[in-house]
Amino acid sequence: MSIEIKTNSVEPIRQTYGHIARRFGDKPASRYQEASYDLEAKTNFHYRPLWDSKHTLNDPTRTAIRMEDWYAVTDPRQFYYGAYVGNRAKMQEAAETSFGFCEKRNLLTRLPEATQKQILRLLVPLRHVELGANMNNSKIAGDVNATTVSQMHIYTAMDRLGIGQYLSRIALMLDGSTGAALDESKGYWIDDDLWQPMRKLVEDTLVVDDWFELTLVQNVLMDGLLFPLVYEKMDQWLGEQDAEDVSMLTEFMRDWYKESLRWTNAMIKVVVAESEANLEQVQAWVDQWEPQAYNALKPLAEASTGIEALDEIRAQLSTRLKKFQLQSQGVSA
Amino acid sequence: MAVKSKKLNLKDKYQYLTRDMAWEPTYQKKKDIFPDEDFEGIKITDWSQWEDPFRLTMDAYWKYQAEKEKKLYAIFDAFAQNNGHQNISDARYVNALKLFLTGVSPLEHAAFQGYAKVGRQFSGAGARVACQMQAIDELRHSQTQQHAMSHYNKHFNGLHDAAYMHDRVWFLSVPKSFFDDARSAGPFEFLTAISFSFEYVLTNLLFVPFMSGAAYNGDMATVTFGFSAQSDEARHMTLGLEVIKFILEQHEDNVPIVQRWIDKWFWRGFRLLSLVSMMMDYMLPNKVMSWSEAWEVYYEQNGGALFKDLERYGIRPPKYQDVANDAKHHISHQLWGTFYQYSQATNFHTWIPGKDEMDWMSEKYPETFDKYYRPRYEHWAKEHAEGRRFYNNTLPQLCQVCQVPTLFTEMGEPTKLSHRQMKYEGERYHFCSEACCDIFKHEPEKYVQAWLPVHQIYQGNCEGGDVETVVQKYYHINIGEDNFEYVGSPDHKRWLSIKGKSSDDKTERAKRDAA
Amino acid sequence: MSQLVFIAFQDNDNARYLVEAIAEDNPEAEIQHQPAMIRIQAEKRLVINRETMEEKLGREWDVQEMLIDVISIGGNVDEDDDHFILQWT
Amino acid sequence: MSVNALYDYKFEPRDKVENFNGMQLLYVLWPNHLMFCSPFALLVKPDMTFGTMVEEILKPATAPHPDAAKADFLGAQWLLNDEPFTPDVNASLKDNGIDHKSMLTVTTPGLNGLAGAGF
Repeated sequence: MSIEIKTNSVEPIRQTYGHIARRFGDKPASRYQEASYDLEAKTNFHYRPLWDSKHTLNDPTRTAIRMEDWYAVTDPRQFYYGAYVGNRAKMQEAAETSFGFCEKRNLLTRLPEATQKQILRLLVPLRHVELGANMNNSKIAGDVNATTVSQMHIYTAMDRLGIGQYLSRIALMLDGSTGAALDESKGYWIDDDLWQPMRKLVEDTLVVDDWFELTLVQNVLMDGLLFPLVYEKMDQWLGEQDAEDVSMLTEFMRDWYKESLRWTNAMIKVVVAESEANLEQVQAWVDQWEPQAYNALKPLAEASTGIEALDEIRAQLSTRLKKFQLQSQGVSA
Repeated sequence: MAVKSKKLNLKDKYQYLTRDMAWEPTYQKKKDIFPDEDFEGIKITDWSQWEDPFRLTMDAYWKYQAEKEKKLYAIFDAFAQNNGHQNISDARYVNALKLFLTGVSPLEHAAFQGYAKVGRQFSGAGARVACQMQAIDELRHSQTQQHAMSHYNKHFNGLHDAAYMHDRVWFLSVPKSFFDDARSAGPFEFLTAISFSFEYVLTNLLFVPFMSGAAYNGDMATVTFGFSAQSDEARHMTLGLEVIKFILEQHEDNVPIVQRWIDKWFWRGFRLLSLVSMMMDYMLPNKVMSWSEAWEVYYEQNGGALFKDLERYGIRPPKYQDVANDAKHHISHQLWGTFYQYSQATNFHTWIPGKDEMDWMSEKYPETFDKYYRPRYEHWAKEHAEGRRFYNNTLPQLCQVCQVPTLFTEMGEPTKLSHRQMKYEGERYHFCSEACCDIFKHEPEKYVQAWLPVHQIYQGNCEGGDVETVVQKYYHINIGEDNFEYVGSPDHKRWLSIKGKSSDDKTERAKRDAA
Repeated sequence: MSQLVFIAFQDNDNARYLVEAIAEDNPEAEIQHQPAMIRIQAEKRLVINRETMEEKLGREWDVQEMLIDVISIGGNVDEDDDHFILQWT
Repeated sequence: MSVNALYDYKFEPRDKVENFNGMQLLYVLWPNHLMFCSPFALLVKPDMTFGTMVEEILKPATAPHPDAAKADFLGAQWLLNDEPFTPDVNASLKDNGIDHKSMLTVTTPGLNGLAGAGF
């Protein structure tokens, strides 16, 4: 018996796509690489958009930030779609267990009325902030022209919708799924003085046109103060009000925020390191928006954790930004 | 908390979990937050009438999509590990994948960008969320297609630079301009174009019979991504139908605007799919269903039922539908003949169909194949056998709108080209049909900008004046590897070697040439 | 003119139960087997009932689970906790 | 009709004659010879004579067709932009009234392609 080994037909004639090989050499590429680099159209666009007199489709000048190559901004998590949904499916499974546990044991409805009201007033209205974040990230995903960057933003857009849905479910748990608690909570968002600076800030971000400015404001400055304040400091504070079970229902948000720091940090780092002009532009935006984010959260901190907690977080944000040569008004900084 | 009132049903609960998160802004003007919503003339009086097309919250979305992805990647891994490319019906089949990766996959990415954009443009939160979900799905398709083809790219030519080619290669300006047209339009037109006309009315023709054909040709990787993508498509199609009904119900003034968009986008989609017609009839060595049969089932039958349903809104079937229905007997053959003669400038190979295939076409196209198309192949096969493989050495005239060469014939007159021309502001423009000319007349300011590849070559914008330089340098098509006739190509030789036949197997070649 | 609704599934194990359930609840539906897929069409209306599926599967079944195996549909969709309906009005 | 946009939407046509470096585009259709799938798109000098165009461009382009050897293009029936047209063989294209992106249709009586299929 002879064994015929047809090496010439089994051996690959190339290891990866040309556009990947031009960046990384012709060697086996990761799924992240093949899914993320140079997929979007770059040139020879046929028609100018009817809705924008200044730019072409996929126009890199939709932001004031200039990069030699936007693909220098990558995702440290290496999320392509499959990796992303796989990761989130695991997170949602854990969240589902917590929600099921809470519901079965009536852990929220057993809380004193006053505490329930605090949850509806101080925590649940954040679902509206999440919807704003969802809109902003969808806009960014539509405006960015490098897939490594745009995909991180569409994942974030969907995450924010999901977080808004988890917050809404807390209210549905409180009112036995009638929607009454959500109506009450939305009333606070619309009318309560406590929320007006935040609502104004969210509405102000919805008219920001420069997508990089928007990702900085939304995903770095606002989130950088809001998530630690609400899901760490306020979480502890709620625990002190005997509402520590709420903590189970916001675990997703804590895990999510910790993870999101990885890509937001990586993005800011690369962008400001690119040029002096970028650094200056980002610094100008930090100067403009960071105090607004701080002021928008003040009433919430005052009504719950106390202002010191917010100041402490502000200092942490300042330390974080300092690593990228950016200055902000941290209290202790 | 005292709970008295009734529990929410699924629909209302979903509403609370999506659009109830929105609010009426007071610190910024609504007009400034949603500046793109009005200019198209579509009147929306009440966004709360929006019927959510599917009620998938993010937790369920992550769960189901992760399950789909797990299955899909398990098959990709198995396919690569087992060198699945060796088990396909014939290497000619891979040419369909080359066209798919360069022509279709970049559109999935464009759809991702387009839906992310409209996912922000509407003031109705229900519509925004539905669009965003489609945006991320489209990103999925763009990426899974790269992964599905990754293994083929290692073993065959022509798959190596899809997005780069999509921006430049002459025939790829057909799909590129189609999506550029939709993305440069306003949000309502975009949805009518892509969600309704393309996804609902036409994509079945691409994804259902063609993917079934992939299975029939032993390509498990493609059929799996195709069907897995199409499972998202079922949601997208639901969105497509809901959006049309919603716009039509909102205001009677919307009806004529939507009708014109349906006319335009049906036609543009039909022209785009002419590429798919030849993939089905010519590039699947094992054939499942002819293009004309697929057209009958997925357009005439399903589209017929759909447009009957829309009658109550005052919508009629697309203008020039009769021309498209008549063309089902011709376009796959006309397109294949075109690509056959321009194979020197494509990233895939062409060939003369074998005798069995021609007999199959005679059976499927009894009125047209033997009369009009078989003689072409017999003539070209003879020329090839005598050492004169036919290539057209001039460049073709392109339609100003669809950008396909002006190759189509008049309805009922299969030997007469259906060319049209007109003058606009002193410039001459040429079209493949009355329908494309109509589209131009409605929005001439848009179509005068078309980046027509043939004209761009002649203007000297493609790195060279001769076809060879353009093809090699500007298109990244490797001459002698990716292009020209299939018989004798490196792909062909490799395939023969995989199958244990010598590459100068005269019988194989003679058999084909005799056809 | 006839107005057909249709649904197509990947030809896999899940689909067998779906097809069985559909055949039972829609006796007039036509079931076509094509390479790697199963296509079902019916005049005007086609329904998938959760209850029938749960009987076939012997477990709880969420209507949205169907999304994993469906390839394509034609018709207006009406979906709630208990069924998935395709219809032309 | 005119485009509906958010602003005054007006852009230059991409294929104006100025963009062709002194040359112009010419399309030629030979009806009933669908072996050539569509009209030829040719880049020509406006001051090239009509006869030169036929000899140096049209004849080589049509050469692969068996009818080409038999075709008397100069004695054939011509249309210019769908209107009857009698070319002056010795005059330039420009002087023949053939402007940028014009289309010539040349019918060669008795030559109707192969197999009775207009091919």
